[in-house]
Amino acid sequence: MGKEYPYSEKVMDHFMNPRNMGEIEDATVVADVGNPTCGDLMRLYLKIEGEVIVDAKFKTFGCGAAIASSSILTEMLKGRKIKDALKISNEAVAEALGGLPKVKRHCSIMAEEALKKALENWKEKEKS
Amino acid sequence: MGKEYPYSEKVMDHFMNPRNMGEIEDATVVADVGNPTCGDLMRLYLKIEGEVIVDAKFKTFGCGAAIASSSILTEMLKGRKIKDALKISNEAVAEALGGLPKVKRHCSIMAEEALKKALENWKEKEKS
Amino acid sequence: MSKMVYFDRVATALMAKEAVKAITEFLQVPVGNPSAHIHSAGITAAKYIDEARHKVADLVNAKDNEIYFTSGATESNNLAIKGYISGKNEGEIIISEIEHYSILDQVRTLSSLGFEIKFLKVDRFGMVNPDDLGKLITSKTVLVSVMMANPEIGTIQPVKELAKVCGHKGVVFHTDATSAVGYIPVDVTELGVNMMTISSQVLGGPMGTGALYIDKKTILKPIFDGGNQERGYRPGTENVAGIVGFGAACEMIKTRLANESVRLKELGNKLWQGLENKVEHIEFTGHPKLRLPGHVSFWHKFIEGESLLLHLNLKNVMAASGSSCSSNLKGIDEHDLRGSHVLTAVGVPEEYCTGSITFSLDYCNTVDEIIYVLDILPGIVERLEEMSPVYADYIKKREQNG
Amino acid sequence: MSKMVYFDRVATALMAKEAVKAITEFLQVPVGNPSAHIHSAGITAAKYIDEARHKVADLVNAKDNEIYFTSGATESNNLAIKGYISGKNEGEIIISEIEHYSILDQVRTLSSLGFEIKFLKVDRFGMVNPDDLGKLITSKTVLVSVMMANPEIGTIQPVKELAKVCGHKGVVFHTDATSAVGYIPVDVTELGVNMMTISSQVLGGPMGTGALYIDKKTILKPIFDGGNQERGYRPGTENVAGIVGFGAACEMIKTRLANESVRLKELGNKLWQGLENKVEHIEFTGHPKLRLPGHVSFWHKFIEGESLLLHLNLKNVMAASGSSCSSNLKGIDEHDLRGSHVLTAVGVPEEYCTGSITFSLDYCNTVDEIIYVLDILPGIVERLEEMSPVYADYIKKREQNG
Ligand SMILES: Cc1ncc(COP(=O)(O)O)c(C=O)c1O
Ligand SMILES: Cc1ncc(COP(=O)(O)O)c(C=O)c1O
Repeated sequence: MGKEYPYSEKVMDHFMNPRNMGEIEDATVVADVGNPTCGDLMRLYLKIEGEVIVDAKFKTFGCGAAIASSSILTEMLKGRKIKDALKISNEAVAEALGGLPKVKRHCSIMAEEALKKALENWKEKEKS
Repeated sequence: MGKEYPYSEKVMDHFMNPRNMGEIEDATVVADVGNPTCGDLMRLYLKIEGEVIVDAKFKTFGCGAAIASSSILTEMLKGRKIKDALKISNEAVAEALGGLPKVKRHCSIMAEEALKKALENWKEKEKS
Repeated sequence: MSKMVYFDRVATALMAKEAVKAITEFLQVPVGNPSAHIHSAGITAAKYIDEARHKVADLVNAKDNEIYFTSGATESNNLAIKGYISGKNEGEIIISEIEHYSILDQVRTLSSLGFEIKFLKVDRFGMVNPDDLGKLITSKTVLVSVMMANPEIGTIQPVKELAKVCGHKGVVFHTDATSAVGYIPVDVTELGVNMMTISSQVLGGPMGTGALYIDKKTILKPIFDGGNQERGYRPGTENVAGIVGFGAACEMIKTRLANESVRLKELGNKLWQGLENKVEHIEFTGHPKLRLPGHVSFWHKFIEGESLLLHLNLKNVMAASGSSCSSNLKGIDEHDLRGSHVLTAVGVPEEYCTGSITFSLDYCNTVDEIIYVLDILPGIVERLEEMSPVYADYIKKREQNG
Repeated sequence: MSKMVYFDRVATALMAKEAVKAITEFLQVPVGNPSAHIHSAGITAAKYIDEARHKVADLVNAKDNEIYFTSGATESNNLAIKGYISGKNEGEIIISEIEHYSILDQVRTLSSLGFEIKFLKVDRFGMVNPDDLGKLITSKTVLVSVMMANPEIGTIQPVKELAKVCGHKGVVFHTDATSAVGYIPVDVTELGVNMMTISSQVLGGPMGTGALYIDKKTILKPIFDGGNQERGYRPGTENVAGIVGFGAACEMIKTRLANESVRLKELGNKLWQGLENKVEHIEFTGHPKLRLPGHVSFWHKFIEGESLLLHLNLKNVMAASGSSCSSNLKGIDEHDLRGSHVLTAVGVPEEYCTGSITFSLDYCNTVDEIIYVLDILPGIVERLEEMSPVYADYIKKREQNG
């Protein structure tokens, strides 16, 4: 094992052991977001019941920070009310990871965007 | 003793053990030449009998190369006929020393100039 | 593997033990400033530099007085271009489109100062064409710079032919041989280049030292103002310890180069074939034959490069995404993350341009290490494929299409 | 003395054993390129740099991110001036008349590019006057650079006052502290300078590495184009081993500085007094009090400097003619032999300006060495006086005048 890592312990942990990786077969909504700067692509699956996110999963093509941001986002989302979930910012994602390198901040932004997009999709769906 | 020297062995030898250093009390001619670039000053004493330089001495204020050039010049001059002495060039002085650093070539030039000046002074003197 | 498997020579080779020994011994010698020409301590330092200069010159068949020490390849490249252009106000400069940033960013600046910049295209293997160069050169061309080997994709350019084209047209030719010297035989006289950048760290010397070969016809101006070091081309007290290590590494490489390039080529081929057989969905980059020995580079269609590298590192394998700039985690903002212009130039789709992997082997590497990497890689790839939405889509599509 | 007596610290101190140890140990660690942020071998190298940066910053009371590593004082001086001037087309630059060539030659070039250069005069002790600086600064002044201590004559400038004058007028102030940091306490925050050049080799670190302190208000452009190293201010792979040694030397000096500067001052005074008592016809240069501790410089009215130094070297004493440039035996022609503008500035007659002697002591030097030098020097002087036509004239004149 190498001794030094490019990311914080928390990021490395989420990268090595991503939580909630995979698909939700009967997801309420799915959202894809991507950031061309880095060739990242994140797909977020949410299962929503009433006002609550009961399950969240992801698939991500991306760097270590992107995978870790995806992983921790799903952890933050599970069991959370929609209105609380809407308050989750990219800063909160980065903070929950114990910080990200400046150049990797777009990964936490991508996580926030995935969440926002999924919830918008859900609103649209609810309306229709 | 230090192990490495800035000049060739020959230069160092003439610098450490300058030959013919001093004044000739009853010199036939004396010539002073100096090179302002380096703050050098060379004083050459010649004792001439007939057509022959029977003695040569010097005093020099100057760098290692200047002192060595002065020393070897006097060696080259002693016992030499005037007409042969006139052929001594700065290149010959430098060569006799086993070479000088490029930036120190003016020291051998100074030696040649001292010789030329001394012999001119002598000619003047002979004429009058 | 408990021992580190180091496959990142193009960024920096692990230091050769000969270089370590030379520096360690040198550090025990009390020396002064090499410009202190008057006292023994200074003269001793200068002698160390002279000896190292001879060793560097010897490796590339240059004369000692054609080798100028610098602080590394970046400075050599800057000295070559800025130093040659200095005093000129206009003209055309031709470089290949896959140069290192230390060339590329210079010509960008020069372009804003009134120079015209022309780019020599590469084919899908990253290879330039000497005929193309011939067509690009005009009477206004002042300088051509094409690297000898590309660190990211391994392709070796036809430098001799390029130099010949320039020679015929009377244009000065510089080559950045950072990733070539020490890897392959390089003979400046035979190649006919006017200037050549040499790096210490790629050939087993210390980081932060390098040299520029400059032939006697080519006159530069220094970048720094100051003292007379390096015959006035590079003022500033020399990095003596670094230069000593650089020289020792050159001396070592010189004796081993012939055997090593064969051995590295075999190792590289084994790695290449193993990847081809064991890992699906990868695309090799660079020229399949005319490439650095022991250099294997590729990208994976469904996996991002950094995450692959991180997993390799967890298993003690150190490799690189082609250019260390694209993995610049310490940048100030995202602008410091640059996709690879090299990959773009050889036609890799934009989204993979931060994602290529370069394995570059060294005289320290063994066949066991190749076997180890080929052993662990499929598992890592599988894990990341499973995580990849792009891969999921691909599988779905494949299933739909039957 | 069979041991070398080394009195040439201003050119390069003998390496501190702490620096040798740090480098030697570092060379045993397998590291990659510090820009390889992805793998452990690269990250390890980067950590070594970070640690060294902290030690350098700590010595001068800067923040870590205000320290930028370079290849030495020449580069730092060039980065400070070229980097700050870059993009500007005109304005006034003020420097003292006794700056090192790496400052002096830059402003000569800038003068030909349309900048106006003003020289701050020194008095006969080599001291500038802050009031004079206040009078020289106009609304067009863009940059002031005055060295902290002069290596040739030892005088320490009132940098804090100079910085204050610049601060009031809103002009950026750089100081070349090459010969000061490690010799005397230097605190950038207290001094209020905007940029400061720091050299490794003068404080016991390896040659060929240095740093530029840049405060957060001052924005530069890099001299080199290339990668993102040193936050973009200094592209190019770092001289990691050199930086490690530089850091170790700073750490060592920091703990010893207070005691050492007292000890060196005493040794210096002893040497000064000894010379005064034992050697006739010498003139000391520089300020008698406000000078580097352990620094004694002088010229002899009837003896040329180099020949004195050669004799000292034969007795194993290494000292310098103030500037190593003036003893540049490897120059291409006589133009590379430059008389000292520093000595001229303090009023030494032209013909002695290649002839001054600088003894600069170090933490390695002992009182025995002082005694030894004072022992041998009168004999050497006598020998050279005997050889000197100027001395002969002087004696003759003295005799004539009774
Ligand atoms: C081809 C090439 N040229 C130049 C450089 C710059 O080298 P350095 O960072 O040692 O200055 C590199 C470094 O990666 C390189 O790969
Ligand atoms: C005051 C001063 N500044 C700058 C320099 C240049 O230092 P370096 O040769 O290490 O680049 C020197 C070297 O003698 C110096 O004395």
